[in-house]
Amino acid sequence: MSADANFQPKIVVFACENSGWLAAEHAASLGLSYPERVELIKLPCSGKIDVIYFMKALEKSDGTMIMACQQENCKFLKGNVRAAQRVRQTQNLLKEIGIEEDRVGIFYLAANMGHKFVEIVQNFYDKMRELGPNPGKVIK
Amino acid sequence: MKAASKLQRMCESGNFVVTGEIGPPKSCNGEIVRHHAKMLKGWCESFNLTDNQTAIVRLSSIAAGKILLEEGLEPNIQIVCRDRNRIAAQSDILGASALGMKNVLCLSGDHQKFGNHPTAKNVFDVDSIQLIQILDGMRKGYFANGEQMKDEPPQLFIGCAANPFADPFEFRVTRLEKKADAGADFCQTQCILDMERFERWMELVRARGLHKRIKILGGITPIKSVKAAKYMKKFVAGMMVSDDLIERLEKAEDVKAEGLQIAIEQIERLKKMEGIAGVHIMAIAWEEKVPEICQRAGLAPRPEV
Amino acid sequence: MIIAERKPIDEILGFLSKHQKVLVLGCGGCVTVCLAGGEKEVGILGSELAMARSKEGRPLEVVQKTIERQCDFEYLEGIRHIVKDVDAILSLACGIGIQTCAEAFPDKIVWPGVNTKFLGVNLNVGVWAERCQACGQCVLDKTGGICPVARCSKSIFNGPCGGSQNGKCEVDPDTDCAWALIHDRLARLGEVDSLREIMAIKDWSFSRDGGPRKLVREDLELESGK
Amino acid sequence: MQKQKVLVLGGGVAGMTGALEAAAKGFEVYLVEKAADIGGWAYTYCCKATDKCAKCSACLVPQAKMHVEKNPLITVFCGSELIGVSGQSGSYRAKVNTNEGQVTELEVGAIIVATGFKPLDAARKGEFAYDREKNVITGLELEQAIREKGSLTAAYGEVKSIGFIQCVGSRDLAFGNNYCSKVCCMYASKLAKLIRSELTDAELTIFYMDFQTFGKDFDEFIKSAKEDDKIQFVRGIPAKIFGFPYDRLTVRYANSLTGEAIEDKFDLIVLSAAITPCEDTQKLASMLDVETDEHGFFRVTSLNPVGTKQPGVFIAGACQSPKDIPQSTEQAKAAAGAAVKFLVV
Amino acid sequence: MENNTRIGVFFCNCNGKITEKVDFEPIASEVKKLPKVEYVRESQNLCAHLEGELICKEITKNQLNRIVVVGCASAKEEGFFKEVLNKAGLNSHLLSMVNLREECCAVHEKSAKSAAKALELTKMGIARANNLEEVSFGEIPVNRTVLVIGGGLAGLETALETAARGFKVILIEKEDKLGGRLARVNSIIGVDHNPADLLEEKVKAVTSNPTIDVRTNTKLGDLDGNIGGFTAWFVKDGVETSVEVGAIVAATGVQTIFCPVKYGLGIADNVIGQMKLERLLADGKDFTHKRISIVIGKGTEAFNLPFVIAVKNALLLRKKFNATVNVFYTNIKVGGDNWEKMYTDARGAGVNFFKFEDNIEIVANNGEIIVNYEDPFLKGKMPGVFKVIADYIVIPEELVPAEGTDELAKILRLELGPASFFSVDNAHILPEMTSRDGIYLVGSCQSPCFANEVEISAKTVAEEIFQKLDADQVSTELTQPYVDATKCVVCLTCYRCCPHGAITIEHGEQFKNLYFSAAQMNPLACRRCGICASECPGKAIQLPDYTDDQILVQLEAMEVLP
Repeated sequence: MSADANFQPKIVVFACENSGWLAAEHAASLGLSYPERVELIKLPCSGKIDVIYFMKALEKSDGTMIMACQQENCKFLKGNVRAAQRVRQTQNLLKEIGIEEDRVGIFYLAANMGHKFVEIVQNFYDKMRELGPNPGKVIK
Repeated sequence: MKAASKLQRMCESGNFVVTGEIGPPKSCNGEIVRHHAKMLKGWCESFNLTDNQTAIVRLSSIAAGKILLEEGLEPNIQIVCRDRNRIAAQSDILGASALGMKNVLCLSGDHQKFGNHPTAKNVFDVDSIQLIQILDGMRKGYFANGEQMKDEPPQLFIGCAANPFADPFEFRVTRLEKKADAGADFCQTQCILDMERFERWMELVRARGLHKRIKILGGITPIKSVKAAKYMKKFVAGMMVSDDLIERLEKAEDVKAEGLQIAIEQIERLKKMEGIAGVHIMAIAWEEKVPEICQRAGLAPRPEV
Repeated sequence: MIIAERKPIDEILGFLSKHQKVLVLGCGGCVTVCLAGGEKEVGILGSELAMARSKEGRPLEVVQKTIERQCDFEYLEGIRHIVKDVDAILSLACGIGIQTCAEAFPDKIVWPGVNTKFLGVNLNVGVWAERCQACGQCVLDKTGGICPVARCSKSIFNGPCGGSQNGKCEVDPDTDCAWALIHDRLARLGEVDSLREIMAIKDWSFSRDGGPRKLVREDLELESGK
Repeated sequence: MQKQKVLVLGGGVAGMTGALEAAAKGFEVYLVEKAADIGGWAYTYCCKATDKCAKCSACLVPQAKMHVEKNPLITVFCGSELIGVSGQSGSYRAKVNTNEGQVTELEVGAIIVATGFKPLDAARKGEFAYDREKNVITGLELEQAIREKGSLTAAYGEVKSIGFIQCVGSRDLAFGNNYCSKVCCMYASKLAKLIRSELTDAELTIFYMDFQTFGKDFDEFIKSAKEDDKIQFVRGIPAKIFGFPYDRLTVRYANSLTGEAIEDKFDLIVLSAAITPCEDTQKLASMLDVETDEHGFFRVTSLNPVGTKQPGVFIAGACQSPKDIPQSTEQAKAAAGAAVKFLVV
Repeated sequence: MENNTRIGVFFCNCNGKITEKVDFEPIASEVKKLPKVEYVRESQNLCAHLEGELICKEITKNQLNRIVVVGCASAKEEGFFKEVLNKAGLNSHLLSMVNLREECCAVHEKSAKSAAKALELTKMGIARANNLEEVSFGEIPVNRTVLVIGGGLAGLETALETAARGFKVILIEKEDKLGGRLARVNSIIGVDHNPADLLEEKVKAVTSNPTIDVRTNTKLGDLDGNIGGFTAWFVKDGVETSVEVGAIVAATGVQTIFCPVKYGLGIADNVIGQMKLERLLADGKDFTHKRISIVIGKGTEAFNLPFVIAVKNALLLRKKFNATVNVFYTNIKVGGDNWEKMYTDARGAGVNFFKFEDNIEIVANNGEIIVNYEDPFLKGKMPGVFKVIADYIVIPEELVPAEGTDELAKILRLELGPASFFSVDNAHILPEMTSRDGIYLVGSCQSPCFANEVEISAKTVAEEIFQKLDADQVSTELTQPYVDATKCVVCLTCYRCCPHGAITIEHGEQFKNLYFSAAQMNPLACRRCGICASECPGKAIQLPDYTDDQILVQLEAMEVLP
């Protein structure tokens, strides 16, 4: 799909420190690897994700996601539910302005799922490659 | 004081009253009204002319009433609060009266959402009970603002609707009472497709002695198909269709014949019910069956009063 | 409280098409509470507009600001220096705030960023419902504290109409029938008999129908008699 | 006055929780673990969430481990063993053989025993061919494989048909195990559900005696396992497993409804091996002078479910009876509380 | 201090693990160019003790007030560096960790790309450091009274356990006397004591304890506040009184619903439930040589309690009265403790167990009970309906939460979970915890449980409360979200969103806004998830260590490539 075969998307991963963050560490300890242009920002709970974080991330990158604890396993009960809500909200915003809504997503995993972490990141990366560069990036 | 319409005379005579209904067309073709008038002449005392029913634009009820008068039938003009404020309503009453129309039925009116102009602004300046009050005042010689008329007041026989099938159930009787208090002379009910509930309602009506203050005409609608019955049960607000009735239609070999038969049986039952002054037959898009129903229910010929 | 909702983005982008630098102006009053035009929404909309215009290849500079209330001239006065540098203002306040803003800055284009919907209540996070139509003459004394003007689809005073079933309105099955609510509440309070009286025809002249309204209380005016 | 110290034996879920609780109350804790690292069995379990969390609690164990390691009040002795105790409740001298081969003497006021369990050696059930067939594994092995390799396929290759056999040594008088291991029905069905989410077409069968699932929504879970995930539940434990045909397994079992003998082919058989007491339970019990029950688990007093006949020795976790992670955690909290209370009062 | 930010960047090559993939020099030289970066240093193994002392020295020498550690970010190391900062007299929250090891070195090969990433991660960490804020400790005065709701075994145990830890206890019971279901049973599973004796002993212990205030005929009417400072309103005979408590334990238990109609039976003396059987046994009713059929399962499957009780009573009836006992079951759920043994004992003693799936029919016939059922095991060989005649039938009772549980849940602001029992906070962490700190559950009100489980629960909860409220003043780090009152419009969004009920709206002159009010997060009840901060429409709420600035500057530090 992408015009440029060398295109390397940049991805901002917001990660709950109880799942995504620990899973990234687990992946590292298992010796797995994933693309370089994927960067993590730690949050105390996926419920801390804000639409504005996603939007600001997309001003800079090609795709962004929140990694949350498994459904019904949020340490704070409702964090991942609120996060899913905000992902939907962001997707609506993107749709409104004609940017692929798939550029933002929520993924659920547990602290001991290093493999899953890599799988999620790699799949998302591949998808962003297919979509090509984010047309909405704001270059100042 | 009250108008001497045929309908009024029949109501006061103690005879079992029959009224019918004609829906004006969605065009200016008066011949359609005339055609129905010819077909139904003599079978009922008076015929309701609906006022932009279900909020769909139609030939005006007063104009259709004029055609009926020309054909020798007595119109019963429906007037809804949705499209007129108190000024237009009074003006229309004066006009209808000038043309010789005496029966008026006051309704709130279906919400425009259900019609073909859902984005229209509605009026609802007054509600149906308040409109009855206004009309009652007019026939006494006063406008709604209290100003006395300089001339002869209009002669009006005022009707209203009652829906025993809407909620809250007990309050439905109170509402009829309010309408009687406001000055309504007669009332036509929503079509009865759940006789059991209707009877319970009538019990409450009788308990309050309302049947002595207002003439109650039970609404009769012959059902053409099972689908129609189910649709009404499910989708029409304020409508109840008993499961027995649906079952009976489902079992019937000839559904249409069964529908007519049910309507006839209902009329027979209403005839015997205390407090029922007559029936109002609403054969929606099935007007040609009204003579047969009247014939078979023993309502013909109509007595002269 | 006034309930508002952000306008569709296409409409807003249309307004702003000829501008290079706009001020997205939030309001700390009702629209913050109803999550339509507070600081957070200003941020989100600002970002969305910037992205949309980047995508079109015509970058837009967005200045963001939220003030206490846009329906007070004094608060607007405080941002005059910001306003002077922008092409236009996109106001996320209710219709009142937008107009006040336009009045305060006669030389600046002011665009509406929200649709002002109604006066209502917050039933739950993300759910609002209409409660008052500002008809100017309250009848809640007679209707058990439930307004037939704002909450009945037909605004009738002697309801419920024939479309009321199971406590729901015929117009929308998700809407409570206001008259069923009135009836039930008065029944609960043992006051249902009061509904047997016919409610009088309403004087709509206190409502919008009497022309734009204005309230003057001479006892409060700073320079009364002027 | 200097506070007494607490000795925790065992670094699994119960031991870690007990240590953390005591430390949270400001007590210095010695945690003695036989293995090379703390974490216990539960640390090796995989997450069983599919689209939703399966509430297996495995993810909590790394978190607990992290907190133990971070806690300055807890001193961990890995690869170490208690070899003797002297003194009495309130002032014990515990001899610990540490991993460097040294013997250290620790002075402690209270002891929390949380030595956990040992899975039954499945080879003892000869008919299941555990020691002969590589595709006959235990539930614990399956957990570890999924956790480390990421998926069933990654661990065992293409698998079309999997059988779970419950009650391997549990409720089995032949082994003297007149008790139910309590957790197997749940973990087996959770694992089956997890595998279903990976392999949509595989045949999954669970052979069971009685379904021991407890809790407010576990029945719903089983129902959905049966209906949504098409997991077959066969009542009756197979009689024999053969390594036949090549690379596959033949399982012979009786249809409990008709009584007729059936033989089915499987690629992988997972045995729910019984939870049994650790070998050294008896030795430890006599060292501490506490009682064990007829199955060899530590016995607690009738009205004090963490107490023993020694006022300073407390019991927590699966060394007392089979338990899942939350139950072990809960009992460990209570045990730590009782120990602290004992030391303070 | 804002104008005087001095950042120190410490690189750790993690004994070469990091530098084998990423070179520090180019990063260091880039970093040095950044404003406010005053000090850059690389070392072999930063988390060694000696290094800690060195960092301390460098902090003082260079007057550093923000520290960036570039290395790994495992929890252990973070704790270590926080201590180092403390020792150097810096607030431990002025630390920014860059996780180069796990995020870059361990997962990427050495390349220009990974070098670029390492630089960017470092820049992000430095940007965050620029925005770090101090967090202080607070002393929160707390009330050390525990309110226990319910006077059954769970309530009594909890009262005793908490009182033993030095708490004042108020025990309220809606009935006129203590005991709950304990007063109505014949024997307790897993407990040797006679229930009546046990109850007497416990009630005596509770009533004679001067720190336990027992109030019968009393209900909780309303509740305000949070852990350490609840105000509870009691209703007794229509009169309301209020008390201050620090923690609340719900021990309201279950009730059983006996519904013979469900089995096609009417009310009769020989149609009984397990509770009634317990009563009859306790009253000394003679069942000698009677024929008794017991049905278990069917609607009670979710819990093992009814199964174990049924097995217990079956064994007792068989042994004590030599009765003919037939048990009809769908599944035997006897997992745990020694119940399996009880089950095999029952079989051994001659109790008959019959399995059924769905087909069971019970008929009352002239004082006799006939059970017709189909045996699924025999279906193949001996198809047909079997008939068992009995003098008594014991049918399953449904276990539901005690009456008023839903009302209490509303007052406590807790959600009810499956089957309308109290929902526990993330069930698999600790069954006693609720979504609100300071409110706990003991006993069957969260799920029907056994006496020994109640004991553990009571102890665990007492321990939990003791941990939280161990003194009249609780010292805690004030990492809960703070509110910028000038931005707070008191819209209640946060109040409604908080899953832990930790937010209150406070009023006072100190809140400099139009309303003289603002939302405030209780530092003891708040669990620092930050949901409120991200919901706030006025952006008035910030979560320490994760403020919007701290997160957004990280994004700003990233480079945008087209």
